[in-house]
Amino acid sequence: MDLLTFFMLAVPLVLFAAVVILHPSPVYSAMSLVVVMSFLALYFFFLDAHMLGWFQIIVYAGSIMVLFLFVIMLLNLQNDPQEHQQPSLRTASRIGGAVLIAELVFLFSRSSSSEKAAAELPEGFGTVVALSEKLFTDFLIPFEITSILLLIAAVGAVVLAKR
Amino acid sequence: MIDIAISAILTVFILANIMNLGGLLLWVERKGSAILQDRIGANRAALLGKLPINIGIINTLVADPIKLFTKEDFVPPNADKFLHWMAPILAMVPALIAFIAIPFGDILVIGEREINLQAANLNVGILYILGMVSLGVYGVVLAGWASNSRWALLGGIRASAQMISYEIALGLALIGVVMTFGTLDLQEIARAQGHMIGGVLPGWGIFYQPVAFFIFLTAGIAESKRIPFDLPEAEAELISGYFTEYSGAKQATFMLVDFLESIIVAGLITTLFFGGWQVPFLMRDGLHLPGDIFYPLPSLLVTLVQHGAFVTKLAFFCWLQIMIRWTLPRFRYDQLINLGWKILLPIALANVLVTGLMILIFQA
Amino acid sequence: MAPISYHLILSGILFTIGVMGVLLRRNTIIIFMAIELMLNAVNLSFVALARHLGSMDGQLIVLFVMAVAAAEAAVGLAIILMVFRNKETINADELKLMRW
Amino acid sequence: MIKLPPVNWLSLLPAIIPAFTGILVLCWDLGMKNEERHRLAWLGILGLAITAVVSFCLLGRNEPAFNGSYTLDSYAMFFNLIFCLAGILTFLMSIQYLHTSDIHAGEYYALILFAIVGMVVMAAATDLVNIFLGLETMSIAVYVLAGIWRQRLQSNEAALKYFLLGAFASGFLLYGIALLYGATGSIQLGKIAMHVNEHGASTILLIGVAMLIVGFGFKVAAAPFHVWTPDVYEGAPTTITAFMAVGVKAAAFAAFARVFLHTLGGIHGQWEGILWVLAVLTMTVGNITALVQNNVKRMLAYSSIAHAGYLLVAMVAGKELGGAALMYYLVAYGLMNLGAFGVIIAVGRRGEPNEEFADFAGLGFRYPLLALAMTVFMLSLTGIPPLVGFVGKFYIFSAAVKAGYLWLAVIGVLNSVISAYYYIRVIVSMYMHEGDKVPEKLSARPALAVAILIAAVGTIWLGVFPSASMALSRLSFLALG
Repeated sequence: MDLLTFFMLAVPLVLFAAVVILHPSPVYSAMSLVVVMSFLALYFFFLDAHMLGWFQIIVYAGSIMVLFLFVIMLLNLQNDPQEHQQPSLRTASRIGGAVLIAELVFLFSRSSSSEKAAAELPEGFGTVVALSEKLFTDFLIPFEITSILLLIAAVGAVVLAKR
Repeated sequence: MIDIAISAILTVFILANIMNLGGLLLWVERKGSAILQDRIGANRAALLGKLPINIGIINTLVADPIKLFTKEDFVPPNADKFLHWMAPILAMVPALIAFIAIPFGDILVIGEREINLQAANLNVGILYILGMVSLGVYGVVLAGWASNSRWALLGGIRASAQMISYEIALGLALIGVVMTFGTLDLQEIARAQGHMIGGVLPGWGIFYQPVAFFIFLTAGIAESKRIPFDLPEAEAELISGYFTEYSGAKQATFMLVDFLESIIVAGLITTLFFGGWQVPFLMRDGLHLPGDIFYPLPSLLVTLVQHGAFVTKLAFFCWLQIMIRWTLPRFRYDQLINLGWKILLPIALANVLVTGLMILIFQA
Repeated sequence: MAPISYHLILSGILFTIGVMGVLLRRNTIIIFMAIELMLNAVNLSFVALARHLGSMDGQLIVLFVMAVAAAEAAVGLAIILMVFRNKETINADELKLMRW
Repeated sequence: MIKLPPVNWLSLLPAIIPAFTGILVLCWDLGMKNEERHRLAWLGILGLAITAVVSFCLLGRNEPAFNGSYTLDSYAMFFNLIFCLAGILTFLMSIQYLHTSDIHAGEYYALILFAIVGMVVMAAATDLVNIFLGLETMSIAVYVLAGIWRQRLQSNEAALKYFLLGAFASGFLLYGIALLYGATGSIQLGKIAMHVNEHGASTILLIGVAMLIVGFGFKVAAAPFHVWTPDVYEGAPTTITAFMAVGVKAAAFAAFARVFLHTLGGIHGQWEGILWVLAVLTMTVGNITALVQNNVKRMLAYSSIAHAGYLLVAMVAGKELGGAALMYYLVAYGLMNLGAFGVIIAVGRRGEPNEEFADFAGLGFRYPLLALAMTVFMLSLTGIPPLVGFVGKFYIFSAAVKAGYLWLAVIGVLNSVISAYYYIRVIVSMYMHEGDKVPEKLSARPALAVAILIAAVGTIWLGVFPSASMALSRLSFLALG
């Protein structure tokens, strides 16, 4: 990924991420998050993770966020009222955020001075075949645990949400 | 450079044809339903007012869009203007660009150059189309929310629940197909269906995955929100659901999206289950009939015949969906959700399991 | 080529935005969305690191994170629905039956 | 066609049995009447008992499986025994509790079993992905369990708070994993340990370690990440509170200790300071806030925070002694805490949870045995010899002293003294106060009595004869190798 592409993707990512947490309307927040996730999918394509890019669109943008939107509409949430929160906490968390960002930038840029070049990519990096081969050999255990996890999610969601 | 140009030409070709087909389907729906129900159907719009012959096709094709596009574009008060305007576009774009992954022919040879008749040669075509289908929900849901009308909101809620539910069955049906052919590339899947089973039966997907076909057809119709699954727009209950508050060109867009979605479903069924552009016995170099009879044919002719076969199959499945629409009554909402979760999902899961077992048995 | 530290900084910024969202907002659905944003930021680092190290492990982890996120979304939204049914609100400030 | 790697079924057995039992429970639950549901608990107990036996038989083995991403070792098996103990006692108490509350869901039992699967995976995982997935499997099941009493508003609120903060914490944990992966190029604990021992700690690695501490700190309820604990413990159904306080905490510590004491042991000096501060904060905050509580369940929530602090002391002490003390204390803590929650359940009735201190007034006169059991648990939690709590604390603090953390041990002992006030307050109100809140007739079922009995006998037995279990925990910790 060259620098131009990086910034063309990074700037909208940050902007829309900011909209997610700042917009008073939950629907707009959700839609900005969809945009963030779609841009991330593009980002993944440029980082040679083609399969993941598509999964990002199908799973995150296409399913999880639709679920969010569904619940927002089901509860018919309107714009948040003026946030009547202690101003001290707001200021504190803003300052905290700024400090954290600055710190991260500083630390990472310092450690990048001695950075190694990116490794050579093996044949078929990020393709379906490579991904599935790893999935069913080295990652067999996590794969099986995921099945239990999804079973729990299905059972749990039904138990909690049924009338 | 030339490759990009060719892709661009193919894309324009497809999009133009699909839009036309969408319009054509509108006429088929109006006139075809009339034939089906033993009535005359659309006959008011006559060319130049009073031409003796009523050329229904031209009239409807021209008159309906003109009518829709010249109507007032009304945005309800207190609606969210931005999203109200965005929703039709968000619905339209994924539906339109989903087509570019569907192959409509084998390789066209012009001079030295071999052109793959598929606008975008994606090696994960199935994932691409699934992605686009899942993004298509947003247009509908936002239309329902942005209109500031409870009918529209109910339609939007119904649409999101319905589309999420049926996407699962749809995806699982596709997994059976992918397991059979071992690839996510739609062109490869179409090519893999070129052989003959026992010399007589075409090796189409439906003979390998009959269960997946029925699940896919059902879930596909549900995804395109057409009768009997048109709960999101059920006019008897919700006026017209998520686009109740739309008029003019925006409403026309939503209607077009409906047709586009059924064309995608038809195209996918053709490609995955009915050999795509394959014609039985027709290979790239000519006709191979059983008993080692061989008629060589020019490559261009073969390609044209194959493309014709694709269009014919596509048209058939479009027509089938319209037939279904005018034959079956609408489901109730709980029936719809039960069908999706309690019937289609277990069957689709069982199908994946059985497919896996069969693969293991036949490879051993 | 954008160096790996650029990707990590971007991921850090997105993560921080997510954390701030959790701390600032009172609407639990938006808090939950901010958490999803955090997970996405982490996914970005994983993919960038996988590219940088030339090992697929990072991509596989992202796959599992997506599965986890889907499971969390299902359960979390069910919890939010349940709370809304019983209390008619999902504002975190109004959930104060228990206090320390 | 992908060729599957050889599967080491033996190493998976402790995870497969509860998972399979859970699925059986789900299937059996279909079409079962409400009053028959207690049979599911017995099925679950059977499954967990088999798991415990299998784990016990596998003690002493040490074989990596699945390319080193999952390990069958004594450390994991020892923790499996704790999880099974927590699960079995929870099931025994649930039979009574579900009867007096309005929870009619067979999924309740299945979810507990699935949560135990997650815990087993966490304890045996030698790969950051497996740790993360085990943690999520456990957490998601427990989020649901916390809210499973749907009619009770507190339970709803507890589920929501636990879910939001838990998901928030797993975000941090995941970020830590990402940075560790970036710094060392691997997600396998063995390879990370090798990298750390060779190259020391880079900046990115340290940020990752800090993030991991935040993530695990949330799960073990260490201050300042403990704010969710009292609300969630108070709001959740009491059985689930007991399960969370013991099982979830033990599982989180299992992964926490494996990553920090073993994998990151090479850079012990870099993180011990943070954990030192966390330990002191956690003990102090937990104990001081517990002083002012009027609700026994909530008091126990704060006490569990305080105990997380003692466990962190063991983490800081590290090495063989600290690790063994940590594992031993988890057993001790599990027994006495489960027993205490069992007594709370016994005192409660339908519609009257009876969780205030005042509700315990006069218990000593009406139900001497129950009060005696509660006295044993409270004294053990305080750390009075010869009960198991005393032995556990003794091992922890002596490990801290031997590792050179004298001040930490002193602060710990001082905290224990503070904690005596609110534990003894329970005993005082049971024996010294007259009260009429204790119902004339408790409807305790035999299963609950068995659970309390097991916990009480364990508390006394392990306190009087600690050497065998201590040796076992030491051997198990050494198996980390």
